Formats: sequence, C-alpha cells, structure tokens
Amino acid sequence: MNGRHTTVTAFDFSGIAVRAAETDATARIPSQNWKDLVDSGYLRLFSPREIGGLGADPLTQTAAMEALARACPGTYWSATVSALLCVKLISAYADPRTHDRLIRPLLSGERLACFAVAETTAGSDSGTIRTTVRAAGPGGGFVIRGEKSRITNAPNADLAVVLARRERLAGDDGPAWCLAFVDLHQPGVSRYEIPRMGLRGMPWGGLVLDDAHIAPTDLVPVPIEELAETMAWGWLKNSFAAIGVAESALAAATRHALERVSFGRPLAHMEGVQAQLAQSRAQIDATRLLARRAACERAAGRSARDLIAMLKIYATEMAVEVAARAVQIHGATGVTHGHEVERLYRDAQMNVIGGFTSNRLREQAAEGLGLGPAVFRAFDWVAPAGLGHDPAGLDGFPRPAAAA
Amino acid sequence: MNGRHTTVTAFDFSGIAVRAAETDATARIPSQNWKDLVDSGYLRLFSPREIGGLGADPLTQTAAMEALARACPGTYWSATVSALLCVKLISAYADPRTHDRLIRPLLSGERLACFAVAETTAGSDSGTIRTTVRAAGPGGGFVIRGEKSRITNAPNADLAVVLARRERLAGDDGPAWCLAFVDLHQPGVSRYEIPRMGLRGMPWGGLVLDDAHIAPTDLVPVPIEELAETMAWGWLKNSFAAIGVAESALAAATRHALERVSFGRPLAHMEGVQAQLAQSRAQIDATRLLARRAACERAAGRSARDLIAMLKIYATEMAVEVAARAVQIHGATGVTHGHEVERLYRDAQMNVIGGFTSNRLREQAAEGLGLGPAVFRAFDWVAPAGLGHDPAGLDGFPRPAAAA
Amino acid sequence: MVFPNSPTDHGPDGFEPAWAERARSLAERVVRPTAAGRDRAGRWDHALFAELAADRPGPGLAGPLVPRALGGTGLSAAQTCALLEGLGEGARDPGFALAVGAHSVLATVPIRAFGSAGQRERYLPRMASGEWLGSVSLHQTRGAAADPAVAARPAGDGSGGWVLGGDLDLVVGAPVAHHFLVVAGHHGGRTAFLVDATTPGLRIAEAGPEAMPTCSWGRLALDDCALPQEAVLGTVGGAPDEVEPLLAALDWVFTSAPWLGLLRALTRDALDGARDRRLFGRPLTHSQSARFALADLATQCELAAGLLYRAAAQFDAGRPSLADAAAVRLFVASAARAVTEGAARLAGPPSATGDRLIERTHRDALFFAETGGVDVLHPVIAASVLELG
Amino acid sequence: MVFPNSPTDHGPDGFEPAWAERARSLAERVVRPTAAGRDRAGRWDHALFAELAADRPGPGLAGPLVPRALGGTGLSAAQTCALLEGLGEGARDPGFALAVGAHSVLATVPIRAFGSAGQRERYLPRMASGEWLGSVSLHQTRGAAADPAVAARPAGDGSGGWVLGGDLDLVVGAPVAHHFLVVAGHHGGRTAFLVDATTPGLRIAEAGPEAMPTCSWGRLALDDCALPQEAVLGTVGGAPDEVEPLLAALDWVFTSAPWLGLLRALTRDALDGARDRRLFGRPLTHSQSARFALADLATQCELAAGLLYRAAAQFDAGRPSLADAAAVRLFVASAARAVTEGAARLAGPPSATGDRLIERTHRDALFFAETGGVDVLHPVIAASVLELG
Repeated sequence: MNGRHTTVTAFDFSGIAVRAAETDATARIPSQNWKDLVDSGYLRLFSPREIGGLGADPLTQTAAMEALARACPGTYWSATVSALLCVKLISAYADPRTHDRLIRPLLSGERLACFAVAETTAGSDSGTIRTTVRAAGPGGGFVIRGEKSRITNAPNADLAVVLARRERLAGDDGPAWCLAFVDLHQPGVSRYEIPRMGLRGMPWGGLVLDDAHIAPTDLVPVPIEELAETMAWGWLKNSFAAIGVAESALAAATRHALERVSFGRPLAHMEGVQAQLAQSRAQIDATRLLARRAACERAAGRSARDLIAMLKIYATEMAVEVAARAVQIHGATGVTHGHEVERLYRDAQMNVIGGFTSNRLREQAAEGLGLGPAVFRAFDWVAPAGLGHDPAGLDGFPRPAAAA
Repeated sequence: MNGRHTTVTAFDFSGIAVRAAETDATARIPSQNWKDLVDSGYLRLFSPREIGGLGADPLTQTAAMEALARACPGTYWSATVSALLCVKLISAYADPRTHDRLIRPLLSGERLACFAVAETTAGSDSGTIRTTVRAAGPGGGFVIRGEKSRITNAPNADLAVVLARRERLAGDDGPAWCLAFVDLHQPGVSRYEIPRMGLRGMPWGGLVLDDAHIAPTDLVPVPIEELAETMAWGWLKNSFAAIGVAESALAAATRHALERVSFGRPLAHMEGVQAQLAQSRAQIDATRLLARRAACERAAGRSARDLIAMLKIYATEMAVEVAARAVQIHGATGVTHGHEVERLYRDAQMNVIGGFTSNRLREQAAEGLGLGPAVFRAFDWVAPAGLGHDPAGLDGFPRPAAAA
Repeated sequence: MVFPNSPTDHGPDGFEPAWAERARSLAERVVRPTAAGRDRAGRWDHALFAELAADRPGPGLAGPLVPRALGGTGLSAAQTCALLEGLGEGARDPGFALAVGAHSVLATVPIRAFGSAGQRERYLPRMASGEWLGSVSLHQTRGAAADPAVAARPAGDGSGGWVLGGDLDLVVGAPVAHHFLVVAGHHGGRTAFLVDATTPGLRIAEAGPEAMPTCSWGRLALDDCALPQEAVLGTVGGAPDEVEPLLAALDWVFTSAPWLGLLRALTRDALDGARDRRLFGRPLTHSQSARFALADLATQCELAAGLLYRAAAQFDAGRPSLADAAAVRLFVASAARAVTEGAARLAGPPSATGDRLIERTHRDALFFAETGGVDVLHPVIAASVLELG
Repeated sequence: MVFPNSPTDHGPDGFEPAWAERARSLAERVVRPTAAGRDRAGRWDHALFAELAADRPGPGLAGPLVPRALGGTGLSAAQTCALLEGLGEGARDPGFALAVGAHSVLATVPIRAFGSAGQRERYLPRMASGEWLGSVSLHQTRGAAADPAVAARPAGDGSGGWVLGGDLDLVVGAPVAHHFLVVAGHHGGRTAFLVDATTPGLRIAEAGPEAMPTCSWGRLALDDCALPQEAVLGTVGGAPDEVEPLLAALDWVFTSAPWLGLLRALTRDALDGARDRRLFGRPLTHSQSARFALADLATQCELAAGLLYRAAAQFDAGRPSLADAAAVRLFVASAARAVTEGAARLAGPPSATGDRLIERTHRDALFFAETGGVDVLHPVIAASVLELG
C-alpha cells in the first residue's frame, strides 16, 4: 500500500493552506490558524494522555505533521516547536508538580512556548552560551540574564524554555547547564523580530533577558550531553517540515507541467521534466519512510537519535533540491514574489539551517557510528607534507646560471 | 598565472558594492551607481569605437562584468542588459541611419533600454508570443500592441527592444517576427513592477503596449532563428552574474570560516568546511575560464552560441550551489534578511531562470551537438511497453479458485 | 476534528532483520570465502547454490517464494527481500546474488502467479529444491522498452504450439540453467514462454558483460524452436498485462535487495578502513570531511532500506506498485554509486591485497544502474505522478 | 577610470589543438587497435612505446619536456598537455597513457628541474629517446600525505652515499622501468633519489591494482639498497620544497590530461551510440532527457579543458600553482565519473562485443579519483583560499 495517500488525506488543514501565502506576505500567523489547530487536536497529538495529550500513535503524529507542513510551513514550525519540542523538553526534565501548570496551556493552545538555545554569537555549541542563571537572593528563585537570538516563537511566546549556564556555588557539583522555564510576561524580558529569507510567517527573533525571574521549581540542571536526546524531536520536526515543503513543491511542479505548453509540447510529456518529477518522487518517498521509521522508533522508547540526525540532513537538503527543481520547471513565474514555489524555495533552505545544521549533525551521526568524538587539530599539516607552497617551474627555482 | 586576481582588482566598483544591501532592500538602484558606472566607462566597454564605445578587448570586458556583478548583481543586470544586450541587438539589426540616435544615449548612460521577449503566457518560445506590430495607417510608421512581462528594466527603461509578431500584408514574404525599438515615453505605454525573490535592486516588470507608436525606421523584421545568435550575449551576461555571485559568496564564506569558532574549533580549520570551500573554488575557476573563452570566441567573430549555452547552464546552477554552501557555513545568520549571503542565495536562483532556462538551453546545446531538432511525441509509450499499470501480486490476479 | 485510525496492518517499514541475519551468516560462511577467486575466474559454483538451497529449516534460498505445499519455504516477499539483503551482505558477491535472485524470484514468481497447475507442479518443486535452475534475460525485465529480440509464430499444425526465433543476451546463469522464461513478440501481441534448455534449436553460449561474472552469463540463440502449447505461461498475448509488469517490478525490487546488503558491507568496511588509514600523520577518522562522508554512506543505506521494504510489503499486501518498485531501483542504483565511490575514497588507493569488494561493486554497480536504466525508470515513475503514459 | 591592460602574454586558455590532433591520430593508428586486448591481458607493450617515442619530427611522446639540446622535443607544458590529451583520446587506453605520462612528465621533469648537470646528461637523453623508461610510485605524487614508506640513512662510510629500505607500491611500469624516482624519509627530512633498477638489494615484483593494467604495475622492495651520493636528486632534505610539490603538481595536471581526451572519446561514443539505440520504439536521441544528458557530458569536457590548460600555461609562465593543479585533478576526476556514468547510461546494458571503453574508463576513473584523493586535494585548495595550512 502506498502510505503517502493516507497521510495527505488524514488531516484537513485546507483553511491554513489557503492562508499560507498571506501568512508569508504579512509575516503573521492568522488567528484563525490557531483556532483550526486547536480544533484539529494537532497540539495534543504528541503528548500522552496523562499530561493532557491524545497519545496518538506515531503514524498519526507523522501524518499530522506532514499535513500541517504541507499546508503552511510557518504555521507548522510555530505550532510544533511549542506543542512537540517544548512540551517534550518540559515533560522530560520538569518537576512533576510544576508540569501541569506549564504544559496544559501549551496543549490547549492558550499559550505558546519557544526553545531558546542560540545566542547572537553562539549556535549549536553550548560551550559558547553566555546566558546565565543565578540565585535570586533572599526572595528565592533565580534570575536569568543574557540574550537569545534566532529563536522560533521568541517574538510572541508566553513561555521560554531556555538553555543557560548555571552559576554554581562552592560545593555544587551538578551540571554546568540548566533548562529554565521563563515566563515571558514580566518586566525583565524584551524581544525583537528578525526578518529572514523564508518561513516568514513563523515568529522568529530574539529575547533579551535582563534578570528575568524564574520560579524555584522552574529551573532544571541538565547534563548537556543528555539534552541532544530531547532536541532530536526538533530535528524530526525539521524533517517533516522539509517533507511537506518538498511534497508541495512537487505537487506544484506536476500541476504546472500538466498545464504548460512550450514549443507546442506540454511540459508533462517531456522526458527531461519527467526525470525531474521522478527523482523528486523517489527522494521524497525515501525520506518519508525513514522519517516514519524514526518516529516509530521513538514511540517505542528507543533513542533513534543518530537515525534522526541522518534523516534531518537528508530531508532538509532534499527539499531544497526538490524546490529548486520546481522553480526551474516553472521558469520565471517561479521566482515571482508570492508564487507558491518561490515561497517554498525560500522556506526549504530554512529547514536546513534551523536546529542543528547539516554539518553539525553529520558530526553527530559520525560519532554515533563509533568513530569517537571529534578530534581537533589546527590546520597546520599541509606544509609539512610538502604541499604548502607552489612548486618550482620546469627548470627548477631560478638559479644563478640557468641551464640549457 | 592566476587570472582571477587580475579581474577582481581591475575595476573599482567598491562604491556600488557598499550600496548593494541598500539596493536590494529598497529595490531601487541608487543614482550614484549610475554616475559611477558612467565614470568607469563600463557602459561603453562592449561596443566598438565606431558607434561610440571603447572597443575594449574581451578579457577587459569580462573582468569588468565580473567586477560589477560581484559589487551588485542587481545593478549589473540593469546596466548590462542595456549597454551590452540591447546595444548588440540594435547594432546587429538596426538601420545604420537610426543607429546613432538610439545607441549613443545608452552608451552615455543618459538612457536605459530593456529587451522585451517574455509575455504573461509565453517564455522563451517565440511561437507563443502575441504582441503584434501593424502598419499605423496613413500617418506612416507602425503601432504595437501587447503585454510583455518579466522584463529587466521594464519599469524605468526609456527604450524597449521588443520581439513581436509582424502583421504581414498579402505578398509580404518577410520574416513573421520583428524587433521593434519602442520609445517608452509615449501615451500608449504603461508599465508595472513585479516583486520577486532575488535581484531585487534590478528593475523588473511588465510593459503594456496599447498601440504604441514606432518610427518607420525602428522596425526590423528578423528571422527568429537568427535572433538566438544575439541573445547569446544575454546568456553570457547571466554567466558573469553567476560568477560574481558565486565569488562573493565564497569570499563571504571564507571570511566567516576564518572568524567563527564553534566547539573551540575555528571553522576554517575543519576539513568539512575546507572541502566546501575547495569545491567552490574549483567550480568557480572552471566556470570563469570557460566564460572568458566564450567571450574571446565571440570577440574573434565566432558564434560560440552552443558553448555559451553550456556555460550559462553550468555557471548559473554552480552559483546556486556555491551560495547554498555559503549559507550553510554561516548557519542561521546566513538566512537573516539583509545578510550578504542571504541576498546572494536569492540572487543566484534568478540567474538560472533569467534568459533561457537551463532546460531550454540544454535543448539547444544538444541540437548543437548534431542531434537534430527536438522531436515531440506524446507521452503514450509506457503502457504499450507493458509498464503502464501495476503488476499482479505473487499469486497472480485474483482468481475464482485461489491456488494453494 | 479528524482523527483517523492509523494504518496498523503493517509497520512503517516491514523490515525482517532476523531473516537477513540468517542469510548473512550462512552466506558469509559458505559463499564469501571463494568470492574473490570465483570473480577472477568468472566461475559459477553450483555446489554453493546447492548448499544454500539445501539449508533447511534455514532460509532455503532456492525457493523462498514457492509455497510450502510445492516444496518451498513459503516466505513472504519482505522475508525474501531480507534473505537477499543478507546474501548480498554476507557473500560480498554481486554476481552470485544476482543469479540466486534471478532463479528464486524472477524465474519463480511468474510461474507461481500465472502458471497452470501443471506448470506449477512441474517447475516449482524442482526449482525450490535447487535441482532445476530457472533463468531470465535482463533485457526482458523492463517490459518491452527495448525492441523485441525474440519473435514467435503459431506452429500452424493445429496443436496450439509455437515456434520461436531470435537471440537473447544478458541471460543470467544461462549455461547452467534448466529452463528460461522468454517473452516473444508475435502478431497481435507478446506472450511469455517457458523454454527448457534442451529444446531443439536452442543454442546456449557463454557470453556476457564483464560485470557480475560469477552469475555465469550466457546468450540464447533460438533457431526455429518448436514449443508445445504447455510452454505458454499465462494468456496468449497477455505478457504486457501479466508477465512483463510483474517481471519488471520483481527485478526492480528483489534484484536491488542484495545491493542493500552490499552497501551495508561497504559501509562497515569503510568504517574499519578509515580507522586504520592514516593521512597527514593522523587517522583518517580524525578528518571532519571523512567523518561526514561516513555519515552520508550510512544515511544512504537507511534511505534505501525504507524504499526496498515498502515495495516488498506491497507484494505481501497483494498490491505491488510498479512506480514504487521503480523508485527502489532508481534510489538503490544511485546509492550504490554513491556508497561505492565514498567507500573507495575512504579506502584510498587500492592495495594489491584484500578481497577487492570495492572494485567488484564499483564495476557491478554501473551494470546494475544500466540494466535498470533511468530512461525506463523515470518515465514509469513520472507516469504515476502525472497519471499519464 | 581604471582601464587595465588585459593579460596578453597568452590567450585565455592556452589550448594547443594541433598537438592534440597529432597525438590523437598517431595513437589511434598505433595504440588503439590493441588496447582492449592488452587490457584483458594486463600487458605492457614496449614496442608501442618505442614507436611513439620514435615518432620524429612528430610528437616524440617520450621526451616532450626534455630540452632539444638533451635530445628531447622541447615542447611547452601546454603542448605536452595537448599531446597527452590526444594520446588519451586516440589510444582509448588509460593505463598506457598513464605510463607515458609517468615517464615523460613525472619521472622527467624533476630531473630537468633539480638534477645536477651529470644527472641531466645521464638520464634525459636516454629517456627522451625512449631507451630508458623512468618511473615513480603514485603514492609519492601527493607529497608526504601518506606516512613515508621508504626510509633512508647515510651510508656512514663518508662517501656521502645513502642506504634505502622499505616497500613501495603503485609503481607505474615498474617491471619494465630503467630507474625510479623515490622519496625517502630520514632523520632531518626527506630526500629524493634516483634508483636504478639494477641497484643491488632492489627487488621488483609485478603487482598492482586491477585498474589501468596496461601500465604494467609493480612493487619495489628496497632491502638495504646502497646508493651513491650522485643518486640524490636535488638538495639533501629538500624534497618537501623541491620534488614533492613539483611531483604533486605535475601529477595533478599531466595525469589528468589523457583523461580529458578519454572524456572527449566517451562523449563522442555516447553521441553515436544514442543515435543507434532505440528505447520505447524510437531513437534514444528523441528523448529530451537523453539529449540533456549529452549536453551535460559535452559541458563537462569544456569545463575540464579550461582548468587543465590554465594549469599547463602556469608551468610555461614559470609560476605553477599547486592549488590550481589540485583544482584540475579535483574537477577532472569528478568529470571522469560523471561522463563515464552518463555515457554508460546512454549506451544501455553492455553488449558482449565492442571495445568496452566505458567499462575500462569506469574502472580506471575510480582509481584515478582515489590516487588523487579529495582528502588531499581539498586541503591543498583550501589552504590557498584560506591562506592557512
């Protein structure tokens, strides 16, 4: 059986799809989108019933993710960061007593969360993170200070899950990093938007935390190496974003090929165009099958982290390729602002960059293959190997007495 | 010797480069850019002295093209369409008496020209062009009617070189198509802009010609098959745009790699990043060498049309690849709106689409290899070959009495 | 709110790792030791095949898709795929794995699907036991994309028999096969025939490409071969609906299965090799670029696996898809090139020793890609995407 | 206004089509007829080489870069590149072209550049005439990227002589060579030596990869080989500045040159083949997809040519660039894979006849890519881009 038809028809996000061009153009997710999302149950799919979710099986989850990503990648990103990634982070690490207070509003759609890792001068390397949490003093709790940048949902989230350094007092041997659950509606928080190439509907920007307050129970020290386990949900999110973008681009290219006649020949009848469509079809299918497998592995309680890393690399780069083919099949109309494939082409590259980049994930996949951790050596080894400078000419280096 | 250093330092368009981000953001070429272009002699490089040009040798021309494309692809496109492509078209086909009046202002920068081929429902296939020229009646001259779309410089050009059908009277056995040189400052002309993904500084849009008037000498019947010979100048223009974009992207990636430290390792010292830079370097060099060769062939009076077709395909797709690598090396900053590599990534795809698309040019290159003209056959041959429907299962088609 | 039942009739992948592992360890023990030598000599070793066929209650590689009632192992398509994957990985011999797949899938399934009761009872038990080797030409596993090479005409004696003439190249295991599945063109259509090797007028020559030499290539010359009515497989004129699409789908899926195993073997070798190899005074595994390449090889294997087992599961569900089968072949052939080249890069210049798996798979991957052929696969997939063709 | 003089010392490309054509027609007449047979037999044919060497006043393929005063043809680097391109295209024999290039460029130029007057007079005239065949190991044409395989120590008898020990693989034409250029590591650095085949303690075995068999591969075992002071080529300890970068640049440029010719031959074959081949009942040249593929093959050839002749022209200008030479090899190796695969696709499944150029070049292109090695080429180019390394 051909699984893709199941996924496409299972969830109806057609209203969101109709508004996708507007969402991109205005850089705002329409409120009706949120209403549709709440009604669809999407926000609850990824969580078990115990915490207010629907406990959907993994194939339902993946079908829903793909359907939403196809409808509107910007809306997909915003909703999935909050309802999947942030909820997983909170439920994996939070104190059960505070659990409910933070998670329920995210599942109901009343509140929106962001996951704040990157900073203005730091990407996926936690070693360069400067945002720091320290004890608030006599009043109890903690305060956090620093700037997080290039964060999905930062401009309008209610809650931030922030990766920060922990100021440790003498005798504190706990992890050097922590997750802080920061209420963003407080005086110490300001935010800004960052305009960008694609996924323009998605809220994206920075958070400036100026001694923002954190409740005592909302700080969780975490071993940094463990965190990647949960962050892999984010890579899975990007992968389905990529699948959605690619599938939309292929559908648009197919429609155009069937409609367009050039030199008296309908594009769909041309082998060169057929080859492009066929390659896209095979690549998307391979990606989706791997993505579903990864989701099922996770649902079965296995990490699948390295598999998801490999998936994210391929899926996101594949979608760029498929979107570029769709642009080419469309020709000049495909780069006209507001055309669906123009938007998909811009969106596709965002999935490559968002979360860990391909190179960062290749590092991790390699480590997962048993190659050991990355070993750094300064690039100083070409010259000693005799390959550091240009050679002499056919007659050697200039000599006082040049030979015949 | 390493030719690339010659080209980069030969022309100083640093002022234009400084304004490139602004040019993209405001979608307007600053007037100072035009002043710089006039002062540099750029607009006169491509024309012989007899018609007011500088008669520069081909390597100087290519060095200048690359330098301007590196500085600002949008400005490059606008200037080169007018001073190279349109001037070549006019001088190749126009009556020498009208020559001067049309060409001199383009070379001096007083006027700007556009080349109008595509229409709202037609691309590179002249067979689908509907814009038509007919005799104006007793007053003499001609009138032109139709809509041209997705035309560089259409929003602000003074003169349009328009490819149109010719209404032929009985007994007129001349070519069915013509080039019309249309003064755009007249009542029958209206224009519009088309927003688009990249090359936003370049004026781009449509021309609506509503019985616009054409002087008797400004209409030239042309055999359509000859026109590709002159249009190849446009493909060469795109190729250098691509080389400039790629070289800028590589330079930005190199700078970033030297500055950025991740996980305690400067990017420049990482073999994965080095591989990306090395591949880009080799690809750009190969492209530039082929581009220069093509320009020299043309300067020597040879067509090189098929060589330029192959060049345009590779150069423009190469630049997309190089720009994508630059974005990846930059990570999330590389997709932030206004960042140089974000702009280059958007610009790169425009060069693929502008002029003839890669597929159209592959068609032509194939014909140039002696494969004969394209032969169309409707896509009806998979089913007769036994590959048109899904096979039976392991037990054949469902049978009344299923076998053991 | 729409909240569908998710498809639970099968998992998302249909992997059968246990069967792959059984075949892998058997092939590693039985086939691999002689692979390099047989490859150099271009030699088919029937004893090896017999040993794999006789491995009961093990995988029984000769008859996995023959029903138990007819003496086979009665495995599912997914299990058979896993067997072939394991065979590819363990044997490290693309030609031998091709011959096994040609026999146990390409020559077997059309008889199971379209054979008369008589044909099924005559051929399948002896094929499942390994006594009779069945064979096909790889020119005939992509429909009639190529111009027909064999022509048939009615015998004209009222017997319902036929006379076949023509030449057929790329016949897997021809010199050692007992019978051949041959599609022939005739006035009014194309028909499939079962042609025994002993048929008068049939000459079998050893000849073939340099790739996959251990499968024992051959060429058939059919010179007025008279065949009885019982030699017709399926409906007269029915090949375009029956045997042709089935044979294509089977080839694209099951001939790809050993390649998945080969890619896994190459990837593991590349990992080991990169640990040993030194460049610029340090282990190659310290190079970020080499690490990236290894990650990409592993990724290709996982992607290929997903497509392969989806297509196999479609057979088991009774709804094979020609387009999805074509996607398997397209992707696996491309992965075979990428993984072979990546493995070669990581291994560096070849040494004079070693089992030369990279050289063999590199040579054979090109052949594998050619016989699939993007010029056939692309239109088949595009026909499905476009609903044309 | 800046209005520079354009570089007029040479054209933008430096192509030498007349020399390529001379070599092509000679090789087509002399070498090509036996290429497939020698490839199967893995045989070096010295008579062929002698015939090409003796072709005066023709190209004189044995000594193009040997000055006329020393008995050579005294051609430029660009002309030599053209000769090798033509040889590749006409001979259709990657191994033979490798052996010619190894002798006439790799083993010759270091002696011309760094040899003493005595060494130049002893070796170059006999090499240019084809009497003596010079040889190198392809392990030593990428600097000391690999760990050193040969160790040297001073003879210790005050003679200034040296004693060499170690094993060296991938030696082109070893069994038939007169002498070898060998770089050996020692305390304080690495030094280049000229080692005659008759040196006591040197054993030469026929052994090598399966690729390029017509070059006559061999392996050197150096067992306390005593060499006189006169065997040192260049400065003691000077190999990292002298022979190593030169040998790398020469290999990357001149060993790539025959491949450009091979790619042109493959492209022409593909054009002809596509005209003859039929698929889905019509000529393959009617398929848009096949036409696109042919256009891309031709494009790869033109791009590769530009890089190749730029690098050759740099030698003639006395300013060879290691990074630009590496770019040649990187691009040509990648083009070789792409063109071979494209040509194979257009040719379809191989027939049992034909000269098997695609199979040969496919096998050899992988070897060509491995011995260049992106893991060496990328850092060399990146070092130039980054001004690091």
